[in-house]
Amino acid sequence: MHLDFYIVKDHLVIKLFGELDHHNAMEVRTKIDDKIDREKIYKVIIDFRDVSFMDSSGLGMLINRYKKVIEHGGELNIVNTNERVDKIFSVSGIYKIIKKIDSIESIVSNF
Amino acid sequence: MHLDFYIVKDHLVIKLFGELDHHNAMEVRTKIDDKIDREKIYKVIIDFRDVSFMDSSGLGMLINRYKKVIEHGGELNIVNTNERVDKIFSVSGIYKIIKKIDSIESIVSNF
Amino acid sequence: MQKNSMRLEFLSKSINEGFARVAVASFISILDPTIDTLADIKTAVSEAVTNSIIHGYGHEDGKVIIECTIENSDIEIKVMDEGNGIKNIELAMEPLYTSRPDLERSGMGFTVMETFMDELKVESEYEKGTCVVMRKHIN
Amino acid sequence: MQKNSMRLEFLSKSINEGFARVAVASFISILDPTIDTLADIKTAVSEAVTNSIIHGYGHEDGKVIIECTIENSDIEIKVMDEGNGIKNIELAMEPLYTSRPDLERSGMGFTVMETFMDELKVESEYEKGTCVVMRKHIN
Ligand SMILES: Nc1ncnc2c1ncn2[C@@H]1O[C@H](COP(=O)(O)OP(=O)(O)O)[C@@H](O)[C@H]1O
Ligand SMILES: Nc1ncnc2c1ncn2[C@@H]1O[C@H](COP(=O)(O)OP(=O)(O)O)[C@@H](O)[C@H]1O
Repeated sequence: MHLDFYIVKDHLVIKLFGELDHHNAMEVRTKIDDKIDREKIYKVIIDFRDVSFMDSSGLGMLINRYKKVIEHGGELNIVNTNERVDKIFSVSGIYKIIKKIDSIESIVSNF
Repeated sequence: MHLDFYIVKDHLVIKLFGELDHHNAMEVRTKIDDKIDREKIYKVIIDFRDVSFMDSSGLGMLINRYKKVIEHGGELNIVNTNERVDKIFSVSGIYKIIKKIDSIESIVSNF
Repeated sequence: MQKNSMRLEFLSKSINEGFARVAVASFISILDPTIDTLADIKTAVSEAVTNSIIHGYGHEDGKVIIECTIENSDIEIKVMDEGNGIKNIELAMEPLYTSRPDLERSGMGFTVMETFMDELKVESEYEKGTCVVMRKHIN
Repeated sequence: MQKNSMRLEFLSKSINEGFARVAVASFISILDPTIDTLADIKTAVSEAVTNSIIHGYGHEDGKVIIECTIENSDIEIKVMDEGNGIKNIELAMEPLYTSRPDLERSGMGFTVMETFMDELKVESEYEKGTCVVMRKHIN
């Protein structure tokens, strides 16, 4: 699975491309953790615009990234989820702990 | 399989949409023959622009339409074949009997 | 649509998860489901297949089997493995329960299958294998 | 790519021809073939599957079986039926030979398989069934 990383203000934005299933989640996990550890940025936004498929493996990946950044006093937000991704997130109740933001700009302009 | 029919000068133009395999060729055969019999136009152009897949069932369908119109003193031309369709036509040697024209306009302006 | 059916067997490699989804989606697309229904079914199949690969076989190589039957507007999908099986099915089906948090599993697989399909039935025998039967009606 | 394999069984209905192509294409796309190679393989599979449906079983219902194995960059695809079988394989493989001109067959199926794949082997026993083995190397 392809990932794009970029930094907006003090946030690390991670854009995912493709199908987020168990096979890909394992790879995504490693890539994200490597990046976070290297950059030492614990405020993270994950952009789902180009995620064309997601199952519960994506949830597991996300919850564990959330735990990781929280341990460092950071935060995890998600953005641009489509209807399909929203459906899984809603079923799981993940929105109780992870915030969906309206846009990347919105969080940045809060500063 | 979806087909569009329209008449340009004294030619019946038939545009095919989708995958021309054995399953669809059976349906296409009936639809074309019905139309030819009803319109009594035996100069036919088949437009392959929107054929996304074709196997040798398409050849069989085409050869038999050729035979049908020839019996009535007509002609069969094909147009807008893509690389894939061309590959099958070339292997089969069908271009020895059925002519590929450059464009629908080209044949019409010959009058 | 008269009755139609297919059976698919493949090795329990995670790379085959995408293939399994596409194969089932292509088979049931004969019924002309909406994009949303198709996506629901793909997701449920993905959950069941992933479970067979991770929980059924783990590091061992095994075979995952999918049987799919269409009759009128009803779809039945069975996902089977001859792997570890489930000791306590009731516990396994509880939302958020997972035996493999170390693999970052969320424990939401069965809940997703239940939510996205009309019917879910899980049969399993410990150390013999698991069979997940899912049904969905297409409008 | 380590070894990977799948086996697909489906009813000999013409509506399944498209499904069979998509399933094989999805499985081998793991090897990341070019669009053209993928199309060659889809076409060859379509020919073999169509033959099993029309010539193998005709109006009877039967099962078509596809086995697909990937090893390194080599693909092997077997298409099998337990139908009528072929009396004279040499004759059957001749370009333009068809036993069913009444069905508007062109007699070019085996020629297409041979042209589009690297290797084609046909095994058949009269009244027992047919097995077509095709191989292709992916660059
Ligand atoms: N095919 C299977 N073979 C063995 N155990 C399984 C199988 N499917 C599910 N399980 C068990 O049921 C539990 C719950 O499954 P599920 O709800 O899909 O969540 P997850 O996959 O995230 O663990 C799994 O953690 C596992 O212990
Ligand atoms: N699976 C099969 N079972 C029985 N006969 C077959 C099978 N495949 C091919 N044949 C025989 O071989 C002939 C040539 O096949 P092919 O080259 O594909 O042309 P076509 O399908 O157009 O007839 C067929 O007409 C048929 O008699």
